[in-house]
Amino acid sequence: MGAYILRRLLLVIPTLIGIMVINFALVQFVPGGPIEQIIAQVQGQGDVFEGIAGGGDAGGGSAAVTSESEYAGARGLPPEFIAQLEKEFGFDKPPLQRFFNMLWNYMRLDFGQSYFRSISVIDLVLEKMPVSITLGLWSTVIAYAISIPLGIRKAVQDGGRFDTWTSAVIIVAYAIPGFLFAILLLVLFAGGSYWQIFPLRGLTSDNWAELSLVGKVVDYFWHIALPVLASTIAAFATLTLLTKNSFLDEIKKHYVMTARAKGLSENRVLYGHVFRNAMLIVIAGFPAVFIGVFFGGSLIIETIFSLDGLGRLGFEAAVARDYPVIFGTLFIFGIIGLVVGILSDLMYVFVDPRIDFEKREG
Amino acid sequence: MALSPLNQRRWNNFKRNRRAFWSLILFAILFGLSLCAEFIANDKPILVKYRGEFYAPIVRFYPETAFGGDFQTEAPYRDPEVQCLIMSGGLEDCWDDPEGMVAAISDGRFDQGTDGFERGWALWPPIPYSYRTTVDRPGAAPLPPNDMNWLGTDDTKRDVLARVIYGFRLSILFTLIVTTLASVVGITAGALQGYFGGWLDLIFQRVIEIWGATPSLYVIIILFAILGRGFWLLVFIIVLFGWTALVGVVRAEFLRARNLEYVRAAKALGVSNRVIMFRHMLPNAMVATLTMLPFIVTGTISTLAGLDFLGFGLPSSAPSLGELTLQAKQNLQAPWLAFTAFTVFAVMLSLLVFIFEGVRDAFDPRKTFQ
Amino acid sequence: MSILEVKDLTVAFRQDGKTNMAVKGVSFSVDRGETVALVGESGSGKSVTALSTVSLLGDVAQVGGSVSYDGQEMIDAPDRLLRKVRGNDISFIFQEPMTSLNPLHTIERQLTESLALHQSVVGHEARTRVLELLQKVGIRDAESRLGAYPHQLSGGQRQRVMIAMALSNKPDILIADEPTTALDVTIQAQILELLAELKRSEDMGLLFITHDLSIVRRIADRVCVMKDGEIVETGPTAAIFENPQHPYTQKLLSAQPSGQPIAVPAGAKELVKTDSLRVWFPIQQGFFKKVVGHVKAVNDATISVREGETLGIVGESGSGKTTLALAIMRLIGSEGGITFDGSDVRGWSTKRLRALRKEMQIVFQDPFGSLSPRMTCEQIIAEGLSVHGVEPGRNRRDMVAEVMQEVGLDPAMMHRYPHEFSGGQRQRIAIARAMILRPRLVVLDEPTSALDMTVQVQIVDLLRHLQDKYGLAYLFISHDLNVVRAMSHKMIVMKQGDVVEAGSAQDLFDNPQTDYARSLLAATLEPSG
Amino acid sequence: RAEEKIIHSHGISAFGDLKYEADFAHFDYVNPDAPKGGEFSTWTSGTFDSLSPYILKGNAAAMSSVFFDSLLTGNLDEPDAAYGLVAESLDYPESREWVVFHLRPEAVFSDGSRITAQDVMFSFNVLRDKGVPVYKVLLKDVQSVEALDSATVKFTFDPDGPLREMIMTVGGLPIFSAAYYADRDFSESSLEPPLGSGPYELLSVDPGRSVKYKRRDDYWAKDLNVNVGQNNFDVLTVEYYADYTSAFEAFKGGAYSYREEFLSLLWATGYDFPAIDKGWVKVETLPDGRPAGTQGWWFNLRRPIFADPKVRQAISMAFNFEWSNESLFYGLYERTDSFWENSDLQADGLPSEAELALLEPLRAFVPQSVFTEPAFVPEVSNPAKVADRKMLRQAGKLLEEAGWTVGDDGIRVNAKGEKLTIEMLNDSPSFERIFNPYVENLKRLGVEAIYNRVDNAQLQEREKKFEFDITVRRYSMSQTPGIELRGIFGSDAADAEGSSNIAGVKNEAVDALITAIENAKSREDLTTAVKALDRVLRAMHIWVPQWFKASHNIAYFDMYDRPYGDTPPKTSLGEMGLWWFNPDKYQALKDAGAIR
Ligand SMILES: Nc1ncnc2c1ncn2[C@@H]1O[C@H](COP(=O)(O)OP(=O)(O)OP(=O)(O)O)[C@@H](O)[C@H]1O
Ligand SMILES: Nc1ncnc2c1ncn2[C@@H]1O[C@H](COP(=O)(O)OP(=O)(O)OP(=O)(O)O)[C@@H](O)[C@H]1O
Ligand SMILES: [Mg+2]
Ligand SMILES: [Mg+2]
Repeated sequence: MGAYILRRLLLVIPTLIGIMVINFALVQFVPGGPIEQIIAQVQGQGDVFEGIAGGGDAGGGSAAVTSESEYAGARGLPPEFIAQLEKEFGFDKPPLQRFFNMLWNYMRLDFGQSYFRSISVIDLVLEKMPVSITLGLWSTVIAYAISIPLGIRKAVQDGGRFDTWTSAVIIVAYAIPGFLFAILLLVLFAGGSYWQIFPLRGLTSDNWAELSLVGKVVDYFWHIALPVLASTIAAFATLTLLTKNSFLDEIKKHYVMTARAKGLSENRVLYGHVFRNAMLIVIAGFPAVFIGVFFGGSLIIETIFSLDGLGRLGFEAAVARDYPVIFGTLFIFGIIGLVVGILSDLMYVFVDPRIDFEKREG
Repeated sequence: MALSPLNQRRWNNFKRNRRAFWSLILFAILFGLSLCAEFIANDKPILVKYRGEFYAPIVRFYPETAFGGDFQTEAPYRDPEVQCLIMSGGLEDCWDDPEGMVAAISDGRFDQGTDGFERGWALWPPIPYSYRTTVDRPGAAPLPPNDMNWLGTDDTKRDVLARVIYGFRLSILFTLIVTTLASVVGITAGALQGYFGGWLDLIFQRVIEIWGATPSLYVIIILFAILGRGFWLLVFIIVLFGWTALVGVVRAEFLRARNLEYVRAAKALGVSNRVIMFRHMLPNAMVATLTMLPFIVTGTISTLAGLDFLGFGLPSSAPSLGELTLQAKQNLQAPWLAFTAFTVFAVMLSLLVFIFEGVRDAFDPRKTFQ
Repeated sequence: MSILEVKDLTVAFRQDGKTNMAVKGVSFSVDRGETVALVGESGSGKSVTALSTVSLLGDVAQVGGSVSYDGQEMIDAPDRLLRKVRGNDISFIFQEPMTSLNPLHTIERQLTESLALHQSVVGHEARTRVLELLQKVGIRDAESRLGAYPHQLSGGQRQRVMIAMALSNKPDILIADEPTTALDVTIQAQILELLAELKRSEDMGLLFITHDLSIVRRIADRVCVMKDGEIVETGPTAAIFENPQHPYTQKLLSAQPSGQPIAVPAGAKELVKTDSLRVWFPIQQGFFKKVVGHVKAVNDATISVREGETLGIVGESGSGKTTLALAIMRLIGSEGGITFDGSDVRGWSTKRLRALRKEMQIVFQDPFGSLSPRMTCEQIIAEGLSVHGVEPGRNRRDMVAEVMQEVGLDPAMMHRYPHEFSGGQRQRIAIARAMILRPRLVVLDEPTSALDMTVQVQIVDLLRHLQDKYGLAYLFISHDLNVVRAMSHKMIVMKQGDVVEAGSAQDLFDNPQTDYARSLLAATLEPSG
Repeated sequence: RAEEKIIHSHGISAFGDLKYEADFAHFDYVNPDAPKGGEFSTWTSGTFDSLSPYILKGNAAAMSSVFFDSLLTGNLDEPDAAYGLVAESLDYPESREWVVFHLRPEAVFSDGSRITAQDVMFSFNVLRDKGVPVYKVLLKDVQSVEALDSATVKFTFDPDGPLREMIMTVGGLPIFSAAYYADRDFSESSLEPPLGSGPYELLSVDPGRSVKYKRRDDYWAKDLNVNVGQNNFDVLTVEYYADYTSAFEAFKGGAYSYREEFLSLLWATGYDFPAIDKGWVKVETLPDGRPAGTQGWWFNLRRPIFADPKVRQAISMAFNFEWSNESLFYGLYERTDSFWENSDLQADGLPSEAELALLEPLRAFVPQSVFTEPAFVPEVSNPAKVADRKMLRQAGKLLEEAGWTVGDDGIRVNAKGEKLTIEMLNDSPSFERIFNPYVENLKRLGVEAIYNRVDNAQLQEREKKFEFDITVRRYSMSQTPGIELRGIFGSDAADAEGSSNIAGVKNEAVDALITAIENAKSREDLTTAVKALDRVLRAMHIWVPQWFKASHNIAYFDMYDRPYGDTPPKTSLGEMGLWWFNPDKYQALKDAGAIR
């Protein structure tokens, strides 16, 4: 096992390099780059979120601000400036050299700065984390806390009334498109037309700093209620049914009978004995879910509730071709992802000691 | 073809799960109907009789001139002018007051003896719009449901019902193809890795990790830029990035199952690795896969919708359910859009979940029905 | 009044709309301090009856009639009552120890769990109690075995863990379903002694299900004989043995695998040979699985079998018999030489071996575990045929039906899944699966442990007949010395991984050299204990 | 050239004439007695992470330019005039090759330090070198800047540059404090409020959510004539919402008080919420007098299929604006005819004498219809049906004349057998519903039209390399057009990758007219030249004009007053500067529970 872990750890390096190579190569072929983005900005176009935020009206009619500079944009940027930008962004060097520079910097944990903001990539990610953690953590917690017991109960009462109606509920919930649901919640419970119960945006109130501890907690949950609800609604179905079906598979095995014969309560049988046998995949998936909690982003929910999280960051970076952010996050999340992959595999062994990863002849 | 007794038993088990059975039937009907979408919702008649001859516009191209019109491009059958031409056998008078003439001919008020008149007719599909037909109704789109558009129109004045019928077909076809390919590849890869372990597993897993970190959005952009947008390209890309979804799950199940006694027994019997993997282990490791499949199916539809949302999906004229959902979001004042989108999704998902539940039950040896 | 009273018990299973009555109105009772033996044909409903007593069958079965424990009705009893009774008042030893333990819990955890549950004994105290129990059931080196998972134990060891578990709460009634099938005679005697002791000290009632009539005779107060879901005869042990009334009972009592193996033809080829075969399992510790030592399951085994010859392998439980068998089959890694039919198969690739598999077959000690749960009996038995394409032109289903008949199974059950059979029936499926291929070497690991005497006789006859006809070679592992004797030409005796004695079966039985062998073989010689 | 006349003035305009005398008390459109106080809040989309709008990095918060003053400031009455703010007066020669600004001695930064010529110089340099790229373009023609003394600064311009506007350009630059930036990097974005001299200071900032500015009572220029009656609100607030719907909901709930609606859909369907019914929120449509902007589908004239103007005209006719307006825009838009729509630069009717004088020498290069027909206006289609038979028939004829005949499969081919295939590029999701019916119409015409939505970066790239058939573009047109027209319509730009001349207009007449515009000596000359150009361009059918909206659709909580009724100044509503807070109305709203 030790050898296996060592092997896995060593393989992280080529894997990471592989990820970077592929992405770097890919980016060379993507049409448009950050410079085009800047040219577009100068010409008064190119809002990356236009499509997402809604509200873009083809009619446009009169632009909100028309300034002298906007007319000037039509004259085009001087080529020397573009050359200078290229230099600044490092595009004057051949790709291979850029690639190795980047790797070298990353190895020294220098992830550089966004092209479009004076902030290091690390700080940028940290800045967006609270939102992502909030959405990720609570929706995961809720999803697990509800789905697993529910799935187990459904397995026990397979085919019964309870099973049927809960299936209906979770499937319908799953079928509601998340962003529609989010908008609906927003209009109904935060908007000005119906019940104005929840706040429209943000994680906390403006006066958060002045609140008492309890006040802070209440304020926080008050703010996240709708977005978390919206991002959780669809999450029950898969997990619940997975739990249910896995349990169905195990629940009639002999060892369950043994456990019952011991006089264990039904819950002890289900959670103490069956759970571990049935839920290999779910349990072993925990580490991955865990990073999902930290680094997951949900572009649309974030947008609707005006939350600034990793979902928007990732999208913005991808569309605006903000390569330092793209590669920096790729590298950071890549490493974490790979390590978590190892953890997840070790989890398998932890859950089921019979598992090993050695080669098997047929 | 006769079923083996085991499959018979499975089929019986499946049938006895009423919910699954009826879901399957309903799904088959819906899908079957949507396959003939052209004959259910179309802006061309199924059959036209014009001057004694029959025309089948759905399957063949006829220029308007074929019906006495003046355009050499495809006849716009929904135009009153063209309808009038067809009914009257190509009378010139049609250009003046087509609507009036059509009404007159239908009522029989029209003078049959008019020179050159020859009564023709057109047999229309129940919904006389295709997914891209713009409806001629006054007002600003989206228009609410009425007797012309049972589910209203979308924000481009296209009939929602027609779009849903075509959209259902497109989504289901797309997702069935994608899911089938992706799960075959994914299950095979997961099975191989889990079963053999060792370096095969080690290297392949890394390849998947690398692959998983590749931004599909960029690949889509690049391929679209080179090859142009299209259904099959999208299928290809989604499969390319989707197959890894099942690998982890199947691999885990195989890592476990390969240590079980019955696998050893199969080996002792001299059964080949392939058979062990797919006949002995897979059925026992399929729980997760079977559970996930309906969600992968709908997930693919959502992926498609999401791509449409970002503008990297099918061309916007294509009848996509995803686009409908987006419109619903953008047009909260038009609840029929949201309602339709939601209903279609809910029905589709429920049917799939129930069907797969039935399949799971059918394969569960311990499941018995009273 | 009896402490356990079973009246008109019926159990029905439904399949494909047909009802299949497994138990048809069984009545009996067990008193405190009394031992009732339930014997009968394999598949007659013994296990099902036992399981219904505390509603363990689940909802697959429809249970009718009445079972009362200490005056309380058990059938359709509320969960709480059942929970209190189960494990505490009524304990179980299941027939198939191999699959009855939770594969993901260490044996310590499984043992301490019931202690904690019913006696609230936890921590160090629980551990001591567990160790004590394990020692009582004869597990050597119990301390180091606490952290083992079930799959790391031998069949007999698992069975003893089951026994220890059942005894841990000093139950009022112990229902033991074939508790000693995987145990060698010495341990078996030790266990029986333990049971008797408990019976005495705790006034425990014992419902004992077994095929081993010598045990019945030794410990039972009363005997119930079951056939086809009904009790056909019941009475005090002595009376039944002396004067059986029912024809089936008579048949059962007279049946006894006997006779001699058919002599090996002269000049028979040597089929399989091992040379200092060695299998050591690493003992791993901690999360990183550091190897801290080895279980020397097979230390240095040199054996050889000729065509038409049977090699009996005996030895105490955990002595490495199964491991040796698996190693010869090349199903686990080993060191040392293995020669099959003159060629050294040690370095063979799996692909090359696969072709050889038709020639060598194995019947696993744990039949249930070795049957794919989602394949039907027919598929399982026929599988080898499709792999090796045996006897083309013959209808596969007919062949399956034929071999099922040969091992005493009703071909009508062909379409059932493995879990729908009784323990003995599953064992016969495993035998059928091996025999249908007409291999040249068959390794039989406790092939008769779950079979009643009449079937045992049938199987032994079948094996001998096939050996005679096709010149099969057998490696025959068993604790049942009667069967071993009836089958074997040669024998080896194993102890803690070593072959301590080898020779012709006759010699060994008549004149064992080591003390170990002597004590091991002694028990059989007296037909009743 | 020493004898050249030097002009000394309190302000400047493109053509020299100024509406306001040197000692004017205030601009005409303000209420000089407007009370100060209250809060004005509105919203904007997205987020922000910086307070510096002048650099490339960061998303600057809305209105973060209020921190700064400039030498000159514009007004809403004259499109191209500027009056001294920090500069008390300025001197320039008639040729406008240089300018000297005299700084007011009382002009100080908010920390009390004086605004000096060095600061102006610093600001110029730093903007050109480190500012947003557009300053590089704007300031390209400044040859030098020098501080003559601490209160006098001189700019010298390239004689070949756009001298008419240069003085106003440099006069409009924000003035930073050189001392303040001595130890700060100008080009890095931050949320630290910069040191400025403007009317407002930062009150609070909540990154990504809202920014509030507070009126400075000690603003040095608060009583200056250019500022009288302006900057009336104590607090200006901009709330940020990432999503349009949520922003609208927030307004309904009273989270901010003023909103201009840009979405026709919402304007037509959304403004019926409780606060309106109760009379708390006022909903108004006010005229917008700015040039509408030049928005349309542009043909890529470099493509051979578009060589024939008949083809272009035919494709243009297939667009049914009237139907689109009724069906998609709630009838809220008007058709664009001209490149200078909604301004007096728009040509109409037959060319005037003056225009003819300009056009006559160019007769060889322009379509003859310029002389014979009124300025081209797109035909009006039938609003009831998306495909207007009559129109399509005409368009078809044009195509036939151009040699594109319909093949057996209904698609037009030319003599060489090539299909008439055009790809229409777009990156905006909101345009899809407009494209699709248009594409269907084109198909009925026998044109194989393909609508292709690409992502923004790809669109930029393809437009940059001119790899498209038809694309959507909107240009903002100045009220005093000048050199930028070379970029949009000039021959030189037609082949320069990345230029704004995406259509690829390459016409000597156009070039000549642009030169005439640049050299116009008076507004009259300018108008004539622009009209002539408009006429020529329209006759060339280089685009399919789209639509515009000449009005402001606004809604606000009824607690503000303004100095005008229903006719706001042409160029702006001035809601943040000219309007003022009415405490009585506010109280009434508050009492009614409209505002929390
Ligand atoms: N996978 C394993 N890991 C560690 N130890 C094992 C493993 N398998 C078997 N052993 C140990 O090897 C020894 C020999 O086991 P084996 O199963 O061969 O015994 P056996 O002779 O067949 O006993 P029985 O008669 O009880 O079946 C036992 O002590 C057992 O605990
Ligand atoms: N789940 C089930 N479904 C259908 N039939 C079953 C099921 N379990 C047991 N049976 C059948 O019930 C009958 C009685 O089984 P039981 O296990 O009680 O036999 P047994 O007397 O214990 O036999 P053995 O000695 O072989 O263990 C058998 O014929 C068996 O095939
Ligand atoms: Mg049994
Ligand atoms: Mg064994």
